[in-house]
Amino acid sequence: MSSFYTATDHFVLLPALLLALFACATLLFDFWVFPESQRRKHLVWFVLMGEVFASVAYFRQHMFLSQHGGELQAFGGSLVVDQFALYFHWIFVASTVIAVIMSYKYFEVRDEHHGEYYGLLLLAQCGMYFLASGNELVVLFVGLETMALTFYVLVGLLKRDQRSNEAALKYFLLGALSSGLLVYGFSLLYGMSGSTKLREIGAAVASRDSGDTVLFLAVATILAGLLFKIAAAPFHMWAPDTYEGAPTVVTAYLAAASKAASLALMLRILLGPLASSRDVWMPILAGAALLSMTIGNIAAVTQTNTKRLLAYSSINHAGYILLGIVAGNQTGIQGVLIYTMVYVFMTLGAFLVLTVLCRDTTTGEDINDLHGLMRRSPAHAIWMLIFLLSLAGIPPTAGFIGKYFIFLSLIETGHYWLAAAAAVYVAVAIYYYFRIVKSMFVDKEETEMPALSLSLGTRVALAATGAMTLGIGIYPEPFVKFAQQTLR
Amino acid sequence: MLDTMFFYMFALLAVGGAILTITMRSAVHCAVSLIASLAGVAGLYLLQKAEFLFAVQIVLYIGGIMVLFLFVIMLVNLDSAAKERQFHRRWIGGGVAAGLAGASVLWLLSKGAHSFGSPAAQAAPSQDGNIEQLADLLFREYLVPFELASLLLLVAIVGSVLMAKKRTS
Amino acid sequence: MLHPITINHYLVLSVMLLVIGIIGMLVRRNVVVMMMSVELILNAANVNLIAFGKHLQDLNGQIFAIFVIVVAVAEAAIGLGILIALFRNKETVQVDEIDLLKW
Amino acid sequence: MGDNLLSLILFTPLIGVLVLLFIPGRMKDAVRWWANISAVAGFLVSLPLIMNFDKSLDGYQFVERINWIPALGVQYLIGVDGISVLMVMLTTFMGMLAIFSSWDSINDKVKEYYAMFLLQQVGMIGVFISLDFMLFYVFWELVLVPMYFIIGVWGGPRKLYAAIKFFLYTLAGGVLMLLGIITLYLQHIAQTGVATFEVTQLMNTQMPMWMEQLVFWSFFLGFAIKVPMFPFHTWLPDAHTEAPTAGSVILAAVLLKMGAYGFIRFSLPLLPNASADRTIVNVLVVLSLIGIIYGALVSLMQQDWKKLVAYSSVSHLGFCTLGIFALNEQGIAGSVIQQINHGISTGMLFLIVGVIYERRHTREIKEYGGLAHVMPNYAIVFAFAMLSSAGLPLLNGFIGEFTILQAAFQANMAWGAFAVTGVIFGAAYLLWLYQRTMLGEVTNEKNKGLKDLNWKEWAVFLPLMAWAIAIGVYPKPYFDILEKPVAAIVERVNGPKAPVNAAVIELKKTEAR
Repeated sequence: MSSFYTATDHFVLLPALLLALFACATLLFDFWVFPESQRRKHLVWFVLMGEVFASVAYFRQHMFLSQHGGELQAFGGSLVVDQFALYFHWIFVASTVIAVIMSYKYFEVRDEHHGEYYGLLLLAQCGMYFLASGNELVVLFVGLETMALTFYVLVGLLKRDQRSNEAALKYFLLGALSSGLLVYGFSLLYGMSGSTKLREIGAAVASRDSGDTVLFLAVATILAGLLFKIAAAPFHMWAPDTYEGAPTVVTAYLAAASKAASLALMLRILLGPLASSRDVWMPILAGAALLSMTIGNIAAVTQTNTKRLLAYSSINHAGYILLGIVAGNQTGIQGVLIYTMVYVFMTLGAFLVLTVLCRDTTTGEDINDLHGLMRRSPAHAIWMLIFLLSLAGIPPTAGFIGKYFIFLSLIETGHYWLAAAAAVYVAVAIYYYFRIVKSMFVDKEETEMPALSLSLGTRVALAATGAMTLGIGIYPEPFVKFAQQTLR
Repeated sequence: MLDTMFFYMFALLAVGGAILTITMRSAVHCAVSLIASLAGVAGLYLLQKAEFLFAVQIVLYIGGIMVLFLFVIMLVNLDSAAKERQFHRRWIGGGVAAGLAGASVLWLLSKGAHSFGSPAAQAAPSQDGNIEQLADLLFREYLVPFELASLLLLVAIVGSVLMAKKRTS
Repeated sequence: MLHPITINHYLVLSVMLLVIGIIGMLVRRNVVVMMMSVELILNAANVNLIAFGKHLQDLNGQIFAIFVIVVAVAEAAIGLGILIALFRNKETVQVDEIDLLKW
Repeated sequence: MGDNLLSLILFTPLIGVLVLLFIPGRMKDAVRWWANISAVAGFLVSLPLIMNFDKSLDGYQFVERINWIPALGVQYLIGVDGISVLMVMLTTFMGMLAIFSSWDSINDKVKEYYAMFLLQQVGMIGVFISLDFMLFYVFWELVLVPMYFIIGVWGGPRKLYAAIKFFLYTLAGGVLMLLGIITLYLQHIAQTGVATFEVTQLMNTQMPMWMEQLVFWSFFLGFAIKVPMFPFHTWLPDAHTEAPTAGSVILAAVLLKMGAYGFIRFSLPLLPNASADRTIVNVLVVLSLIGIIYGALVSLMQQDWKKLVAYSSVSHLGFCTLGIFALNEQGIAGSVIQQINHGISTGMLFLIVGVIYERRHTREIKEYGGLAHVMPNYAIVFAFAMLSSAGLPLLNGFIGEFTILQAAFQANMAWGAFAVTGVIFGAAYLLWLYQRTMLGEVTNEKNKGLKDLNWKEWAVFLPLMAWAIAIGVYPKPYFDILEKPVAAIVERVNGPKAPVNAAVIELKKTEAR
């Protein structure tokens, strides 16, 4: 091993290498080995195999960390593996696996199946790896762009559907703007410290007083970029359009994994180099959180497209997650982590049910398409109910545990009014979630629809997301412990 | 003194080109203005002894990206677009908001700029070794992002092909 | 008469580019021009990076700038690809005519 | 079995649901049979509870404790005292009757209906036996979803509006209550370093008065919306009117009691200083009195039979909260007994409306008249229910109302005086209702051929009537069983109090573990 690629470096980088390797191989396989469309399902297995390999690598890191504690730095501190990073890596693995499983059938039905899709999914996850593990501005930025570019393409994957084209374009334009703002903020951070390593930046930032204007500008532009990525108000405009236009499986993956990855980035930066300027960003985040909950809830009430409705609800969830960061103590960050995990599973689950509805005759996106689902397919209706209850935060589902921690941290830090507002919005949210419930359980379908048949993959994905949503809710102990361990 | 003059020259080119970019009617003209602006920025790099960046800016940005833009402009035939209204109906609001934001940002920076103290007492990089040092840094310290950039470009290639190719079946 | 050029000059220049870029994003209807505005914003960041690098006698800024340019290339490629895909379906590049979704 | 009796009671309906899921939905009779068997089993397993309950003991009995989520300090901690025993019995008994009463009236989505009903039983029993506040909260919210469906799917014409209104109101109250719970929990950690939601431990928490009041109001929102107390009652008439008969019965008989129970079990013992605070007591009593009189007056003006009964609930529950905030032993004991009475009487009244609604599909009072000639048995049952609800001596309603009035007079003459007017109005609207529907000549042709009660309906009414008489004639066992827990609560509220820290207790930065 040469001096600039040590065994530690290899150990840390291995999961990303594997993901990239399998991504390239998937692309090649699509091109050389399985060019015929009916063989495409082998690609799914190939991706899953890649995930298994990556998981083994993650698991070894996990074991190493739990034995030795602390963190592993590689490449002179550019990459770091700690419990925090691993926590998010596991989330990425889980959501990618579920997304892959649910994708095959969906794209077949939409008759827009591209083998490149699977390679791109892995590449996106690769970008996410660097978002969670990167400890250096350039790595973070390029990682973020790798993920974002992949998503621009994935959103536009239904090339014959104008809505998909539009969604991709809008996402791209606003995403590029936000990346520009983010990198502008990064450049100021670099200017303040002369380094791109987060640790050194942290020292430089800490030496400035909190009224420093350049610091403020840096914080503002970086926050603008980050809030954009997690679809928090006032930078949420892209979310409803993009969620609606994108293929539903991509919407699910975008809503779940991309948001989790962006949150990892956000936490890394806010709790790392910018931790000392908390007074600067905390009020901004509190305002953004309130605005997100308000806009998300109010706009969701009138939506007739389920995907749009869930998009606004995800804006609302971004608000709750931000509140955890606003509280900012141990409990709050723990709450953010748990909320993120919970959010990933329930969101994937809810979109999964929507993809199942997608058939030749209907896209399953209009809220009326859910009519009579209870009669057509009780299992789906009940799973969807559980996901919606969880999204609303009703015990004993996982969503409650997430919200509980947010409330706990807010009260612990004395933000009573924020807590009260967040609590009232729980009740508002139930109103539009239960519009979906009403559509499924009460309304009758206009024309008799056949019962839904299920592929094995969908069954597995549904069972997995459902089990997690219920499991975290009923017995949260191991998950809470996991999150606590992450922060130690 | 010469440096100062050159700075103002290039800065004028950069800002003027930028303003023209967002105001010109025809997309081709916009692209040409953007090239001018980028060239101005490239000149600024040269002024600051960032020769490699200067080269990259010219070759990659002006040579690569802008050609891509021009290519697409030709491909999608924007002639009709040039005849239409160029600005949003809400452009005044947007412009004013952005202008205000810019003014406040300028003010912020002018207040805070003093905080960048004197340059660190560090050995100035030898003039001729700039690119060597850069390469050294790039392949040692920035090995990870360098490799990651290859993935980024892979995504770009696959993605743009996927997006732009015609459906065959 | 002319002051020596300091870091502040560069910062002001970069802010001007940034604001022009943002204005371009907000007010233009033509998607291609909006993409060009993004390039302006990225250049603003680059001007910053180079100026800081020079000021601090540090090469990291230049490296960062190189990566920003690489990202700009990739972004442009993807964005134009998406634009072509859209143009195939709908013969317009005016952003407010792209209105199937509510925006 | 003795050690896990409460768990058995709690989970019997759940087992019923799980088995029910495997019965094909089109075998409606099998579903009905199984649901009824589960409900009867649920009642039977609860019988040993009351038989083995030792009323001479202080504290909680049949306690079970399992560490559920140690990371949060949440335990699966259940147990009963005299108050909860009565509520559990009421729940299992009324649940059984309500489920039986839906045998003929529900023909659509039968399986889902019974599943929801049994699930709701689990939630309600859980609420009454939880000794861990978070566990309590989980059950509290768990009740909402089945009730939403019962109203929203099987309800009347405006069912969806009523269902979502019910859900929104109670959920909003519930979540705000959660904030209060968390505040209390954090204070407890700050003072003792122990993270727990165990109610008896939380009692040791001392808070500055302002904070205690804040927590009290947050609890108040949760409980008062559920009861419902006066300004928060607007969801109740809608929900009651639109719900199917059995849903109304359960809603009136058990669900509303969760709010009053919450006041007795949590607000008073956990926040004794705030609960005894003059302003707070006055506000609550005034709201109760307004509820009593307003509910009665509005009942007088109703054209809709079921709505009338619904508003009478507002009035009756006003008595319950009045009793609680008289803050003496008679008041609280009377309140608990009145809750049971209200469950029996109002449950019967809703069933009576249900009987006629099934035959005629209208609830307009003016559609009826002279039914006593057509359906004599029905008229007798109705008369019985009406008298029980109006508080005729020797029937159950009398005991509760009388005790509460006594307590109110004891606490403050004016309160008692106002409450008495409520009793009078109560008698008025019920008698007038009876006169308009049962007495006189049969005015409407459609009513001529109505069938009298069938055996299934008798089977529902008879146990209720028996229980009503039993309470009315011999209420002593109820007072006996309530004596110890009520005394403890009153002692806690009125007794010598531990000094309250005047200084603000800083919330320590704590970790939930």
